[in-house]
Amino acid sequence: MKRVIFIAFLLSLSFAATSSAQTITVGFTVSRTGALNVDSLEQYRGFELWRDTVNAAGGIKAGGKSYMVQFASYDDESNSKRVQQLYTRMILEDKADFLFSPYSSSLTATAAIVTEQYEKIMLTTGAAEEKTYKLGNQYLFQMFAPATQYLTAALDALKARDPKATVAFVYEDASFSVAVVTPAKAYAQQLGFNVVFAEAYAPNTTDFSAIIDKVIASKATVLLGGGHYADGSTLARQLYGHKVPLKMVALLVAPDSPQWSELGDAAVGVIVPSQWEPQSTFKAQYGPSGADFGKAYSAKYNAPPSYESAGGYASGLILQHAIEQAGGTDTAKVAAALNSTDLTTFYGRSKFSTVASEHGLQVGHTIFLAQWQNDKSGALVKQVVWPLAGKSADLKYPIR
Amino acid sequence: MSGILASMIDGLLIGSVYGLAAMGLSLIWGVMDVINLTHGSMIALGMFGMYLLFSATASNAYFLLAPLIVVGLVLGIIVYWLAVNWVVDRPILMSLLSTFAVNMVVIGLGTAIWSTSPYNVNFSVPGITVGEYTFTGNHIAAASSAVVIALLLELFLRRTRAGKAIRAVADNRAAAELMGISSTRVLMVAFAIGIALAMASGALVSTLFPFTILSGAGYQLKSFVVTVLAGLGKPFGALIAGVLLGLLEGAVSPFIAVSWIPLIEFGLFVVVLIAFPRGIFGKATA
Amino acid sequence: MILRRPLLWLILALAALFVWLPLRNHDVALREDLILVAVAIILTSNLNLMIGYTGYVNFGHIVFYGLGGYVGLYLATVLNWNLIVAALIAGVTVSVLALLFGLGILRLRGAYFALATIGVLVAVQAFVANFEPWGRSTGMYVSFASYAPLGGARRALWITYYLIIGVMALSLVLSLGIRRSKFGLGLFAIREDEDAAIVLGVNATVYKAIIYSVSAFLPAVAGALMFFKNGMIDPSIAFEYMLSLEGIVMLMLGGQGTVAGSALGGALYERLRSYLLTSPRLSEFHLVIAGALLLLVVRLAPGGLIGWLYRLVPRSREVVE
Amino acid sequence: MTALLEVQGVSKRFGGLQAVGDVSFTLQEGEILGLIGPNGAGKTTLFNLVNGVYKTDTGSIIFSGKNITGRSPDQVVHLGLARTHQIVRPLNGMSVLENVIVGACYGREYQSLRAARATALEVLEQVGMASRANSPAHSLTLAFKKRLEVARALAARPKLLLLDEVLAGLNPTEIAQMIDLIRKIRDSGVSVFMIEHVMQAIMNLSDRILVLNLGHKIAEAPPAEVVKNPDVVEAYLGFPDIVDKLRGAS
Repeated sequence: MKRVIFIAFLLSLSFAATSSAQTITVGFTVSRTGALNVDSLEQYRGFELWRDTVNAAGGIKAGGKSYMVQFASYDDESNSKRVQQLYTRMILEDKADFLFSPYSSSLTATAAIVTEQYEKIMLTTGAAEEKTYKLGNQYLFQMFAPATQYLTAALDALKARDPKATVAFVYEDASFSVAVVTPAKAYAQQLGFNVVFAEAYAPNTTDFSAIIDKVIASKATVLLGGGHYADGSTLARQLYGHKVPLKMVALLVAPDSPQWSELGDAAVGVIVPSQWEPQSTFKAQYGPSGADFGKAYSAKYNAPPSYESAGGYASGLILQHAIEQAGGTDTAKVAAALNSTDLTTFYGRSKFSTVASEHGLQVGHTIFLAQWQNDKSGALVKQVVWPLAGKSADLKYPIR
Repeated sequence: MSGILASMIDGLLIGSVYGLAAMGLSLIWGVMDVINLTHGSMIALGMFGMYLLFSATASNAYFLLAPLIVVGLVLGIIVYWLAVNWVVDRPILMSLLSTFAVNMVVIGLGTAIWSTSPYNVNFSVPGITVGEYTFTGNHIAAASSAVVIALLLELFLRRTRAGKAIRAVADNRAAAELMGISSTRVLMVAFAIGIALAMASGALVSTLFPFTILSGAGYQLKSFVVTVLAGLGKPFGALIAGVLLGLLEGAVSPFIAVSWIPLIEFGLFVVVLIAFPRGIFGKATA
Repeated sequence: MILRRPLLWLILALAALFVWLPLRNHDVALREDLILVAVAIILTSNLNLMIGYTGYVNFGHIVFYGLGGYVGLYLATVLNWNLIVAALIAGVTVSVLALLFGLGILRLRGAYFALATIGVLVAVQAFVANFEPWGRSTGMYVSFASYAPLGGARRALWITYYLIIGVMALSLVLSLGIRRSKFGLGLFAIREDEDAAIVLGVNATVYKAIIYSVSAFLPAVAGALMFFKNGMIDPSIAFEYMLSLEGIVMLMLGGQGTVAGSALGGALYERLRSYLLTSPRLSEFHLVIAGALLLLVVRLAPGGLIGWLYRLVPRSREVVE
Repeated sequence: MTALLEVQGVSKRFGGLQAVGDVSFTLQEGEILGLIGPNGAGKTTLFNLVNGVYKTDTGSIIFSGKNITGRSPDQVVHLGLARTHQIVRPLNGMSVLENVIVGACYGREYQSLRAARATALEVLEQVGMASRANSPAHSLTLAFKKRLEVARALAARPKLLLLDEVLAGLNPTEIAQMIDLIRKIRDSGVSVFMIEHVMQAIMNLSDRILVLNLGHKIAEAPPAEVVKNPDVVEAYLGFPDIVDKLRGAS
């Protein structure tokens, strides 16, 4: 409730400040409740920080005008049932000029049907699954590196350290993680790994003991998989509690969150494929540097940013850049600007595919691997371990 | 140690917690013929109750069960007067709806307070390792606590005056009233115990798995299965049925994907309902 | 004619209003609101056939909607069938399945039946979540190409809207028709006292199975249309236990057993939920408000809004029934 | 006269209790057959066996030339065998008229709703309840609820009517009215098989009487012979006042 009042307060402030300038409205839903709420809120903070930064600087300047940014956003309850109603509402009643996607691939797919119909640009973040971009959409632009890349990086890193490892895939049975694991399984076999166990678990699973018993029985030494925050953190805790003898654990999404350190010893050594890490040192052609973003974010939210937050902020930057290039908010012009975008920000390179069969798919961005390690003082920190060129620490293998 | 044995021991441990959760549902259902749909939200409150108490006191989580049971009894009495007393003996739909309404309110308030993010009770008891398998101390402690609470309840029902009154009312309310037992008071006490059991089981679950305010729903469904397997109004039977259900899960899970288990469980549930409407441990005659 | 059948004309007028309102200003936001209202009315009025007419509390009614969605989406987007044909086949398939399930679980009465319906819901959901052709937990996505035969996505959504309104009108007419038929009379007799009804000659086994199956048909058709419009389906949104329970809440709110009550309850509850969800101050409390409202209705006006209206204005009963 | 109902060696056991054991009898067309016996003799169980509420363990039941053994109550009604309940079971949420319409709709003629309405009004007139047609069934007095039971059964246009203690709980005036009604029913061509504890009434009404004790038939004879039957007298020994009544009635 407090948060809502705070947002209303911010909104009224931005109204007050912008009465002379024009405004653009960006619409999106946030999963304030439900299973996706941790990940979705981090993404939302990225959006919010971008808006406040832009407005503090006097808005987006394009074609000789300034546009202050305001948001129209609702709770989607982590459920696609109302997503279409809410996106339609934002487009028609709140007159949103541009849209950001909800969090997660499946909610995004539902929203995309509405946004395409109204020919509204939607930058998708937190939606790595590729199927949605292969349905013939014209106005959808993906900020995340696609799902296929997530675990291939981990397998490459493993190949370099232990080509004889036996691999188990344990993953959430949801659009995103299935889209990640299916190509990864094939890739693992291609690299010559022995995949000894693979099982998908239902979303919302909290008791992993049966699966863990099977992992132990399979004699796997490496576990890859996971899904989102809730299930991933639980899986890691229980792997630790059952003392499963694993040399490497790479889980999707969850370990990227700053909350991961709350797991204590169970957090140590877990690897996460990441869209962005605070240690990454991209030379930003546009917008803040990574360090500045991290500082501003920590100052505002009292927590380090996750890659969802960075993705959220970067969505704003890319949109802002495209509006500036287009010299206004005309959808066709901004879409054209996005099509020709090839820009490096603190978040890395962003470039969208313009091939008709996969229009909007992210082709510029790449995946990092980050690992939770104890630093010299014993504190838990997340280190970039892959690609080797950008590493901030060596991969710890085996974990213990 | 073989995988299936380890898996069955895990099943046995978690099964006793299912059993404890189902005992509350079974007691209420058996005594007053009310299917308590607040059950899930009370389990969730047990989880958050444990979370709050543990955060505040940082003492041994399993010792905190006692104050939580007291809270559960009080809460049970409140809910009884709010939503249950006036639906006893009314059509089944009335009691379903009135308890469901309370469930919605509790979930709604819980969502407003805690959102639906997962919470953890960071308390751990050292486990026991046999070969490559480790049974976590929390599972062992939770299962033992469940069995102890179940035994205490059984003693209460068999040995104390109040317990005997509850059994008499469950057996035949009209006859019990003729014998001078105040059925309203007995129903209230039984309901309060049912809620306290739900909260206790939620508190135990919170030491094993992360939870959200919505987590109770899954355990409520499991409680239905267990209650029906055991037969109504047989709280101790519910504990045994819970353990059996856990063992079944443990025994089949090495052979099939875990995601099939709900199908087996609820398929079994429907078949048992149709074939033995009085429960497997119930009397054979209709 | 109007005087003789006021409710039938009321239903047709309602459907006409639903068609006209969004069309007037081509108001798509209103259409999106109304389509959810229409779905709520479809679910509630068909649920009423079981709860209100026959006295059997079905906690898993949503299983029909979800299964219909799956069958319909599979036919329309994987096999590329015409949407209307796919939706109708979905309805028939789910009705046949319901008949088979019904013959089993309808041997149970009261609370046992209610529990069995929950069991069926969870078991079906678990099955679908493991069913490879339907995409397991991930579900199925509608390719944009599937909207092409209907003239593109934009037109397709309008077409599904009108179809849903048609299904809504059919649901209400069906409820009304059954209410005034001999079949309906038999159901009411079962609701009041099943054993007495059997002794009076009502074949309860067959009647219950038929109504269970009939109450599955239109929700399944609506499910096929709605998930086609939605663009994707997965087990957690198709078989949402909460939505199933909300159906019962809507029915109680309006007044079980009456056609007007089921429509009123569905419409009001859905509007209330939408309002609370999009109102920044109240969105976090929508469940609390809905729950408190339900408790009040059950406690103070067990006949629902319609029952309350009948008590206030007894004459209204003759008009509405 | 031809036999309308032939019951051959029918038995029913509940757990350890032999509720009905090897009972055989015949009911002639146009007859009023009384069924008496001490409490727990198995009278209502016998009714439940005849109309199919319970499945028989052994024996056969032939009604109107058809073997109806094992048929369900609703099928039996369609053949023309209707009954009332000892403990009244009105369909409480419905009006009196609707209750009777149900009887007509699902009775022997399986009437349409429109025809059933006409039948129901006619039957309500016949049982003297026309003025209460639109009252809710739950608002009736016991006497009217009993008549409603009879009306519903009559609306089925049965060939045979099973009446289970329709006089119990009624005052003398009401009993007289009901007896009158039962006679009229028989005169209209419907055979009657009735359980009754009001001895005076059953002795007067019945053409023949069947006596059950502990689930077994101990007599089947006209009223005058039944009261002289030593087995019957012995069965009622525990109830001397009833023996007196039996004697008095003859």
